[in-house]
Amino acid sequence: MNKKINNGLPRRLAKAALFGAVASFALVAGWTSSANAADEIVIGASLPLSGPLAGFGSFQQWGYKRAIDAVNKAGGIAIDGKKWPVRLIIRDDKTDPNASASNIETLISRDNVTALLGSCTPSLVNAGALVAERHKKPMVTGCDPLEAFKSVRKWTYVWDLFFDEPDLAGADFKMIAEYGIETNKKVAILHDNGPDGQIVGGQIWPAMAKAGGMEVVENASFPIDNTQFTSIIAEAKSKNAEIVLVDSITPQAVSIRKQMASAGFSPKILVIEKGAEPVQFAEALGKLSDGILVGGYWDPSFPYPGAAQLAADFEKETGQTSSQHIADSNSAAEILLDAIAAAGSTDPEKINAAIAKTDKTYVAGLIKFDENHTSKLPMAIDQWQSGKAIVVWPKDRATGKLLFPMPN
Amino acid sequence: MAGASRFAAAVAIVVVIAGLTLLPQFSGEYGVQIGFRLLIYIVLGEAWNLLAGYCGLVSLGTSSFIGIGAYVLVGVLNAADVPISITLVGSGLVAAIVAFVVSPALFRLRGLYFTVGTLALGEALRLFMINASFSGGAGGWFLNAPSPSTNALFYYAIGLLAAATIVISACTQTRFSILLRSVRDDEDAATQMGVRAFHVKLAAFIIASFLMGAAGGLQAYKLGAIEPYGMFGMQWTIDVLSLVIIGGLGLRLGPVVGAIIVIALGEYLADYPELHIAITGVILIVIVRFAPKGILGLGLQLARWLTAPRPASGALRSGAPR
Amino acid sequence: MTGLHATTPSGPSRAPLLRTEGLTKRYGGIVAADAIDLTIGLGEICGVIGPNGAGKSTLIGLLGGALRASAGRIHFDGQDVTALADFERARLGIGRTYQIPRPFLDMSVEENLKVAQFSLSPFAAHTLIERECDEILEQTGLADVRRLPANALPLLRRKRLEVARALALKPKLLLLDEVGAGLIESELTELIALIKAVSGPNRSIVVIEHVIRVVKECCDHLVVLNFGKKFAEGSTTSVLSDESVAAVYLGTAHSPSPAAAVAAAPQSSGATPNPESAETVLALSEVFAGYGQAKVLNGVDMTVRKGEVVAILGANGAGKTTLANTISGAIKPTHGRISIAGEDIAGLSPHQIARRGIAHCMEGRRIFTPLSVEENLLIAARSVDRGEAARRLDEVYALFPILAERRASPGASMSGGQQQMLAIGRALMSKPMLVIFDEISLGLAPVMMDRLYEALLALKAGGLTMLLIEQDVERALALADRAHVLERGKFALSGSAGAIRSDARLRHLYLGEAE
Amino acid sequence: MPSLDVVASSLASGFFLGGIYALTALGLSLVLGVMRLVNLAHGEFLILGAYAGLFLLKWTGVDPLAGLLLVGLAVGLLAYPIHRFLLTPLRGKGPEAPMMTMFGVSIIMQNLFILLFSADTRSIERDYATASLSVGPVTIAWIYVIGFAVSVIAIGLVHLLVSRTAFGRDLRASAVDPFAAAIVGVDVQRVHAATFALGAACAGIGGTLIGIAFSFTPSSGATYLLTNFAVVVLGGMGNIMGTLLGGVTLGIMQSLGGIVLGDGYRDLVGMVLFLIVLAIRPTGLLAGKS
Repeated sequence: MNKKINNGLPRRLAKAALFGAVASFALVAGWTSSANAADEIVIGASLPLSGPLAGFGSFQQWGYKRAIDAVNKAGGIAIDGKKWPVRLIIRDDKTDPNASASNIETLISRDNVTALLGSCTPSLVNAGALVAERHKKPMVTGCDPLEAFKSVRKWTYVWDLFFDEPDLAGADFKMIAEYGIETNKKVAILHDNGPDGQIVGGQIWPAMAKAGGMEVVENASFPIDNTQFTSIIAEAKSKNAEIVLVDSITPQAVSIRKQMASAGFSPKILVIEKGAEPVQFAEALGKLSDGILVGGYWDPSFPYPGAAQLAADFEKETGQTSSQHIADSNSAAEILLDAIAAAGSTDPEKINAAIAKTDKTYVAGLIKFDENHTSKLPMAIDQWQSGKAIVVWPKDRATGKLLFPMPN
Repeated sequence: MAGASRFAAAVAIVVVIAGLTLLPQFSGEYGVQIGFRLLIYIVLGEAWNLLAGYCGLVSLGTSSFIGIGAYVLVGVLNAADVPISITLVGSGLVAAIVAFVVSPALFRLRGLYFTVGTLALGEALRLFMINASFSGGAGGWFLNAPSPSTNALFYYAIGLLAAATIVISACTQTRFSILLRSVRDDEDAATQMGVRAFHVKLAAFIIASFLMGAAGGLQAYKLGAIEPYGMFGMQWTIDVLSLVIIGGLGLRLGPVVGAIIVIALGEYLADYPELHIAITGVILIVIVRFAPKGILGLGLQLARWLTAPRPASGALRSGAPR
Repeated sequence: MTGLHATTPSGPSRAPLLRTEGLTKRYGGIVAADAIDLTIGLGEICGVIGPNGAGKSTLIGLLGGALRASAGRIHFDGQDVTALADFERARLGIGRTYQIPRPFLDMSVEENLKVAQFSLSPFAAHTLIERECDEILEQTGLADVRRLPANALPLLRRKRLEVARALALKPKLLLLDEVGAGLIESELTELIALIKAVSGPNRSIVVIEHVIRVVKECCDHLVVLNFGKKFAEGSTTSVLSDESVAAVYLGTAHSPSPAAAVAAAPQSSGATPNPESAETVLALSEVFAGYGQAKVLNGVDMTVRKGEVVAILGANGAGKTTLANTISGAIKPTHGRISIAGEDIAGLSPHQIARRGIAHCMEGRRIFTPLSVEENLLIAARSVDRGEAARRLDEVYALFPILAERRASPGASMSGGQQQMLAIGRALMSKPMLVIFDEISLGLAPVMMDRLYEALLALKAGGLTMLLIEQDVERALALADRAHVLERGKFALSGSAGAIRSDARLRHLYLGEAE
Repeated sequence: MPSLDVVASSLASGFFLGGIYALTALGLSLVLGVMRLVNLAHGEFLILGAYAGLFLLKWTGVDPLAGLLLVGLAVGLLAYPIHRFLLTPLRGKGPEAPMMTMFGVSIIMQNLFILLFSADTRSIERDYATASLSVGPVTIAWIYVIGFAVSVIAIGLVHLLVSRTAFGRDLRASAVDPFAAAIVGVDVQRVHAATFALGAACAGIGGTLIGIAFSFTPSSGATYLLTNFAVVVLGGMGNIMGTLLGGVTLGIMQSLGGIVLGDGYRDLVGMVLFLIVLAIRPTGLLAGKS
């Protein structure tokens, strides 16, 4: 019996190898042939629909879909005098940059997408954007802070509309100065070591604090899966910092706020960038969210066309509270669709050239790309008050009064 | 007889690899991309299969070596103008050196403890890379070198697979395989037979780590941007382990079958984000339950059953008890 | 512990191959080997005997390198090997076997040998390797199964494979750890022939053995260990005839007229009143069972009536333990019917069968080492109230007082014989209708066997129904009312104990042609 | 160098938090020790417990601390069929098959969480979760102290259950020799299923405490799984009181790491400690007596 195994094994291996090769060729051929129906514009996106960033992905998915649905309702995009419907293909990247890259590859090579929309956060956006760049497919994205985006390379086919980290970081100090807020000028900075956290917390905040005549008494960084902040909070408390600036993702933001409270530490000003932005932050914290400041680049109250309607539609359709991410994602998709229409072609070069010429106020604000392929969304500062995000700065856009100092 | 079959197998493998090099001519860009992913996964799967299937070292530290390879490649290419093939060897070498350095501690552990130890190693390395400043922390590194074409990547991957096939065949089709399996079956008894178990395990560990490092390097070369969450992520470890288990643990071609299935599944399911990856979970459970030797094992069993000479009129002939 | 017995200086005039000085192994506070001095000459066959827990296997471990000595030195072939690892010693020419064979189960017999060959000389010519392999397989009688996977071999063949594997190292010193345990007379004859065949002027052999016949026929020189110390040493005949050795180790069973056995025989026939009319406890009809492809039981029919003691005899691999495991539900029969007190037990799992009144005192004792003695006992007294459990405990403690003494100690701390008592006690705790005793004397010193059989005799007198699986024909037949002899999964011979004992076919079937 | 009260507060926090770690790790340890199962879905059971606590509060208004037993019961009841239908059929097939199955379960559970509860970050909002306790220079969170007390009680109860009861006897016997246990009448599969459910229940209770003290998302389980592995290895697999000691050791060492190197290095310190202990005492810090 074993004799048979011993001598038959290589032969069977050979057979199996051949079988495997044939099967894989067949599979590849099958996929490759699954081409698109003609007369259709295909737009692809890879989004984090599962994994830690699934929350962002669902907002973006809604924003992208809404723009495409609107165009299709209007009959599609005119190319060579004929209206072409638009099809959006979304793939899940499981919050994994490797998957984000391979999703974009598949969208380009199998689905023959005309153009692409981005994912969320630098690592996911960049991984996909580099593939788009290599294959010369235009991609418009939001959700990637501009400095982190620019630091990757000089882009040719990828365009980013979002806030700029110095703007975000500077807004807090501007507000403090403008409102004449009195503190002991001691600042503690707690930031994660993701790309944007490093830029905002590691570089810009300390520099701006110094420029504003403040003393940075602590600057601590932590990885994004850290759950314990007791040491750094105790440190900030013992240094008597009255201004605490945090840059972290939502789960950590919630933990940090709770741990500050349980350490008996309550600064006068608490800014939590990034993590304090979604409504789930306030829901998770309840009363503890009161008075927390967070930079925002959008609010339904902003004077942009369709802003209020966008948020209202989202809340009606999904039954959830809206997020500013629906604005940049919706705008990114609209910019791309407008550019295709303007180019009157599915040729990537022509579309790319049309994107470059964008100069229009979308629901997220005025979009005009600079030579770095970025378009800055102006910053505002929101404050959580009784579970609602109130715009408290700049003054001309404020929807409520600043609560100061932060309630205990 | 055995020699002839072995020759046939070698010829078949050469033919398959040669055939693969022609793939870009026939399939479109997409085929080449899938091919690249497939090749990377096959190499990783074969390396892990050498460890777990032949040597009994069930490691959950795969991602460590992939990550190391990735960082070495980007670091080297950013620092100097080195040919990519040499850089890939460097990725593998550094991974192998790390394997060598940690082996005295890891090999003190047996069975489950080894598994848990490798898991800790992977996590510790990831946490270190997230915090370390030289490697850009969580932000990682960008590759400055121009990005390669898909076809070029594919050819590098074929080269890597060819190297892996030669090395792994050298381990599994020779006398060394007997030593490997003796350590897998009963390490104590093997040492009492004079087997230098530590060296045997070390050899397998170093070879596997080299291949994982090189594969990680190639993946980084493709991505152009690396950071610790992606390159040192558990996802690699889990993917590689699943593909070997799905394909057939300890079977020479198990990883090949497993990689095809895992890639195919991943591709199809990514199109149906509503189903998410839950289906992957279900499939994994079903395969583990009903195909303990993987899909390949099931296939071989089926083939044996189909080709087995069955007595035409068994009732007349057989007095054998059932 | 009795002072060192008169030790004749070790006989051999040959140059010593192995010499130990003060070899000691401690586990925490326990001294398993206590300053053992041993000298083994080249070409000598040295026997090591002693009660369980005397440190025999520890000695093998220390010599082979699996265990590190706490103190003392080992010189081998003119070299101090104390600090060398096991594989290094193996490469120098120390080959060992395991008491319970540990072949590489998924590898063929041939490959099992090649592990040693390739590890010694990875680049030796193919033809040379094959020739050596052929020789060893021929010598150990494994040539016909060379391509079978080791897991298909029965116990005797596995023991031969252990020896063959060790021989593949071309050892100068061969350490044989209880290779005779569990073998019947005819198999022992083959084994002795094998040991003699592999010995030679350039090879020394250490035989650790309970089976006195092996030691007697093979060894020139004998060492007796007791409590980790060398108790006696000398030529085989002088040591075996020594009275103090008999007292600590040999016991009475091997004296010319085994008192216990003789006394038991007449009682046994009288103790079962009217067996034909007593109710049936266990019935097997046409039972087939096995492991995967390998059919081990080929149609077993048997009944056991209340109060009866039935012995199952047979060579190794005949299916004795498989029969026991099939009855207790660990193996599902592929065909046939098993019923307990009239109820068909098809489809029941082992714990359900246990609850129907079958207790199984397993081969190899299988006590729960981290549980205390009392917990080991109580676990088998299921769904009874405290009072009843305490009553049963008292009964077991009365039978084995040592268990009462050590009731709070973990099972791991008990010696082999004590563990066997515990296993017997555990089987009794469920107040079973029937107890299966599987090889309870295996691997025990003769004195301990006597002790256990006395206990069984007492149980029999108390009316316990027993199925006795035993390789020791004399003891089994002395106790049993009826006996069956298994051969290739079928009963070749059945009848009353007395009739079986005097049946000429028994000698033929069981002892083989050797006698 | 941070001031003395920072150091003292950190160490005290580490100590008490370590107790919570121990409870969350207990299930992993039991299942590993008794069933030789690497339960890769352990983190998800923990998160399931956190959700159970959250919705208990939301829907019924019952304080999760008062409802801990209920949470444990719910998670245990949900875990039981997983063992019965997914793991029981795999017995005797080596350690990889059940490990992979549990990995599949973890993927499915994570996605079910997203489906049912959305990917939002959640936290169980209680006043005592944010109250601080000051003793001299030491300030620690009340919830750590409460969590520690709950954990010690729970671990103590499990210890009594395993060391004193008939079930515990069956459990220990099944752990060393399942075959022999079955032969003496123990229904090993039921013992395993009960152990599995018990482990999940402990994880669920620990998860509720985590949910009160910190925040959680559907994918938070993995982080805790790794911390728990470190605790298990420090304490020895299947060693109940060892788990408590392992948890406290890890908590204190992480705090030390946090103080000396910064909070970013907390988990790294834990992992490195874990590796060192493995390398020195492969069976765990406290094992080796058996």
